[in-house]
Amino acid sequence: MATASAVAYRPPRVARRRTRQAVLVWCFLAPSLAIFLLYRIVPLLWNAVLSFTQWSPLRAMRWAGLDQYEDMLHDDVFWQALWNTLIFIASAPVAIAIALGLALLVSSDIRGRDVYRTIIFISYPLMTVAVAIIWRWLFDERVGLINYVARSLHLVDRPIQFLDSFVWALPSVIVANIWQMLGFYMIILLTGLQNIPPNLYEAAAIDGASAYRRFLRITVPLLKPSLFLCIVIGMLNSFTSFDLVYVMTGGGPGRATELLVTYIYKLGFSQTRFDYAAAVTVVFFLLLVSIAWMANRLSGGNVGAVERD
Amino acid sequence: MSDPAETPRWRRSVFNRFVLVPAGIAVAVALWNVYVSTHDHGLVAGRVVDTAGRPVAGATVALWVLNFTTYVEKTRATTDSEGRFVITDNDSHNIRLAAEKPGIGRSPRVPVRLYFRAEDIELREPLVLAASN
Amino acid sequence: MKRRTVLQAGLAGAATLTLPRASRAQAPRKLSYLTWNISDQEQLFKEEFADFRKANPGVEIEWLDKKGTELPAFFQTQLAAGTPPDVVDLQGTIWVEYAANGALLDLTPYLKKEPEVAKLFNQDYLASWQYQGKNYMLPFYIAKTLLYYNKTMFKEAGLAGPPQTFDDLLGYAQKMAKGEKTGFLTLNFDWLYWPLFKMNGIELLTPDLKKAAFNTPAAASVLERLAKATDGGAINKISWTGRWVEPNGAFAGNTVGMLHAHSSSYFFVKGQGSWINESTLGVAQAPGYWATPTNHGFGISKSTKNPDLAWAFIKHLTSTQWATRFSQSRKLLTGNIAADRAGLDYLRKDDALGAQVLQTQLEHTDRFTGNWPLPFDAQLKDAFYPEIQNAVLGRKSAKAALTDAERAVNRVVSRNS
Amino acid sequence: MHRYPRWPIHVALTGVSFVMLIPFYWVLKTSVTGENIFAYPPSVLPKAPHPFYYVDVWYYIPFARYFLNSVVVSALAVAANVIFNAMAGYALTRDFPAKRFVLLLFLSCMMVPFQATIIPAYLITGRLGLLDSYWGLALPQFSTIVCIFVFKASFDAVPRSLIDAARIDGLSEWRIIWRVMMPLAKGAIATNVILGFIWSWNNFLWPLIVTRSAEMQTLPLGLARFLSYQEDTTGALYAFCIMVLAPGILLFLMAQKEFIRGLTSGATKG
Repeated sequence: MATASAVAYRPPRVARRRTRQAVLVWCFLAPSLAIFLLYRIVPLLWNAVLSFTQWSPLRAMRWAGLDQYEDMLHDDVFWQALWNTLIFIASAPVAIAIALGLALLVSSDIRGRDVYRTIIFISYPLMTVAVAIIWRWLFDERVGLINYVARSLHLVDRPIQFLDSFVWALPSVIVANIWQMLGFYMIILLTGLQNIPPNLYEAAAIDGASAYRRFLRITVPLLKPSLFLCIVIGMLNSFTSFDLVYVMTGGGPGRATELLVTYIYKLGFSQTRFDYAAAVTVVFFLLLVSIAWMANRLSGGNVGAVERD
Repeated sequence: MSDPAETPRWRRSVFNRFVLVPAGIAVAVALWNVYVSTHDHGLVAGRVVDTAGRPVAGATVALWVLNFTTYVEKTRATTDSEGRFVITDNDSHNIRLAAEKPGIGRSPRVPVRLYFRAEDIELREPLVLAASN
Repeated sequence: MKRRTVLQAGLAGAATLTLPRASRAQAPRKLSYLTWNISDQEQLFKEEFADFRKANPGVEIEWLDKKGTELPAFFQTQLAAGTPPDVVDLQGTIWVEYAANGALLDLTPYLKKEPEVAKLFNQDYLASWQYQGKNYMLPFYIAKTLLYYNKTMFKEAGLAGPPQTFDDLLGYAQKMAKGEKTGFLTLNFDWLYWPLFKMNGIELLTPDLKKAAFNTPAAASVLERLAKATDGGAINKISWTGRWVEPNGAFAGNTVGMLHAHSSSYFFVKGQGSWINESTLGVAQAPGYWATPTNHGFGISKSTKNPDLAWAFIKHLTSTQWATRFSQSRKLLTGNIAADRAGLDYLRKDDALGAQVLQTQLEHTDRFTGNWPLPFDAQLKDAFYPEIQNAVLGRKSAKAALTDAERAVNRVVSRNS
Repeated sequence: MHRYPRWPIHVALTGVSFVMLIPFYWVLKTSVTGENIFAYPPSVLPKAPHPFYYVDVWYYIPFARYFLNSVVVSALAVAANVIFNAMAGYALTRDFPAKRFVLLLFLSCMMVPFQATIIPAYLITGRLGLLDSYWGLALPQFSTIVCIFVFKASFDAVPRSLIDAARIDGLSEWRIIWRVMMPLAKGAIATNVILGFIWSWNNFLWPLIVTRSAEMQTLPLGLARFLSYQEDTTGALYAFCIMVLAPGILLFLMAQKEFIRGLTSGATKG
């Protein structure tokens, strides 16, 4: 602190400090911004431009106006993939609800709660490709554990072809996804819960509010930021789950588990329709942004963890 | 972990799980490698007997090694008067052995798994020649 | 600024300028060689490279191997960057698209200049790599679909030999289906199931390949029968849903009467099904001798700096000497006539049944189907198959499915012409 | 709040833990026995376990090399992550013009699906001359938005008064960051280390595209290749899964205290 007190008496010049501040701020932001510029924004613009053209690594670029977007209207697969993606995103709230329940349980001061927390979280750090392999096999028709259990409990008489059936494929993938994400949601919500000052509860308890009312009136409102974060992550899942779908079902049977990401990937690399893929990407991007915006509105306009000022 | 007050800083910065766990693993790996480097001469020794348990001299023993999904024949050795054979140049970790002697018969292909490539081993069970197979 | 240039580079697909490593890959006397998921042959390749270097001193060979499903992603990215590998191993009909869009070098001049090269190969297979009269690939290894049948189950059902017609096929399947047992199973990736339609005289496109031609009453009735058989368990559902492991695994499970697949299935099935031997597994051509080839061939990137060297290299790889070694070590056919003869002789000693399987690959090679030289084959597949799947799994009426498929297919065709 | 019985909670949590852990057990079991890949019904307890599937995996690909690559790449990514995200997170605690814009920019950056950025990303990396190199593999992961916000949140949790006091004392920004902020952001760092590691370690598509030479492959690629050969036909596949997952789990178990504290230190204080 010696140096500190030595310089302590220099009168701070507000203007200079402000510019210094601005410089500092931008210097600090620069590296991250650079990365995102290179690997997010430029590619996004690239897609945006591409979506109005006809291009492939093999063909020179040609202006195509809105053709790609028009194609999308007639493309049943696109709509199917969009629908699946929305279901996938819609499954997040379910997972979040379960996670919230777990968070409430492990936040109660019981013995060994840290162990529970760890166990429940531990599925998140796993490599998605491996998770997919594991679950693909748990769901296996002939020797999968799930069918085995179901059959020995006589829940079903014939084994279910989970990943090969149009009815079960998507739910199966979603289950695997929830299994992996549950812990992550739980931890986030847990943090939210722990940031709720306990005295609020005590006060409410004194006012004789039932546990249920306390939950509705205090917990939920104060959890909104965490919930919002969970929703955002749930949305991002609809493309971080690429590996999951890719390995478990490859989008099949038919298009039953085709998500927009897997479709974009296939369009580009197996059909060489990067131009069209770009158009789908743009639509997907706008979709996610709008969902995020709505989620933000719902969580009371403040994007919580994500923004606070 | 221990209380900062009583243990000096360097101590805490060295004796914590983030150092000790990797260190422990490193040591284990090192030891294992030492063991491997002293036991990887690629020696595969064993005996060949007939159905009656008598050693068979002059039987040919073929070594098959795994290549991804299929086994390919690598080398052959011949048994001595006690029916013993030694293969000296096995460089695989997943091998099969089959003995054969015209007139007496063949043994089935015996799968042998090693803990590392070219591990030196002595087969516990002799290869049994039988006319049938 | 940077953003701009990068965009332009990206769109023009010509970012060769500052790709140090990649551009080194293109430097003279260096060949990069991309294979399709065959890293188990590393040993053999090493020898081949060494031998090639003897003949061409100072040549450096960079060998890349990618898993099949990801190879297109890798290759296309390389194309976009203008740094594709000089020599590439491509499966099925993907090559047509690359050829049609000028990514592959036309090998016809070389073949004209050195007529003895073409003579090495099975002409039917070689011809399956022609697009608009030009030849773009040399055969690396070849296969086509055939019919495996479970002799034990055939006996139980009192069936003498393999089916000779589509009606037989469904009838036999029906006879063998009961409980866990099903009668027939086909692989469905690429166009491997197409012989089922072809043997009923159904065409996918009009001869000029400009319009869908499959929306006919005949096709509808075939679809209906397939759907009925599938629903009744005569045809195993996996036929329409499974990919590669599931169908072969099911057949290896000894509960399926017939498997319609290509030769490589044999080795997979044999590895899993302990029951398999000459007296339990039968091998035959599908009715009408129709079969869908699924081959691997060597092409040369048009952008290669050393086309002649690349040509010399693929000649080397497909030469009788090395093709023989390959055929014997990998237990497959290479399309090189002499090599395959040697390979078969070698295999007969070790695995007569396997040899029998490979033998079928060389018969009736004039009856290929499902290998149309279309630059937009992949899009066609994705437009067509899901509808067929809907029909055979009873999620749509055959007529409705065919009509939708027709619409989708025609859209693809018109988009690409 | 001690008015409720504990046993129902324990029952519920035990049940959940069981569901979470059973897949691990099943994979572990298969990796040492190869059972129940074709046999039905499966045996619940492993019979005659042996380590040979692990041996097979070890030799199937140059495991040590791939492992090293994965470690190096992840280390680069994690290091850069902590530094860059901390800086950005700190900057976002300040008020400056266009702050809102930057926040929205970051937010929308999250919404760009990577699969759609492969080609431009590749071309850019090529322009930077980083193809087929550790830096090229790690660069896209150098900064992760979620973690930036984790840092921001934990910095926000630092009482303003403390910072102002330090500033009155005339401490330079750097000293404020190192002396005041960082010590209070331990949790955020742990979080970032773990998440950064996980995301980089598990990355699959990018290494696939950007690596060319065999020496640069990472473990996920090894796994994919293995899958393409063995499909689900061998216990080795599951041995491979275990070998690939172990490091992540180990790291997590070691750092989990800080990690959970990190998130609980106010990652989502609103």
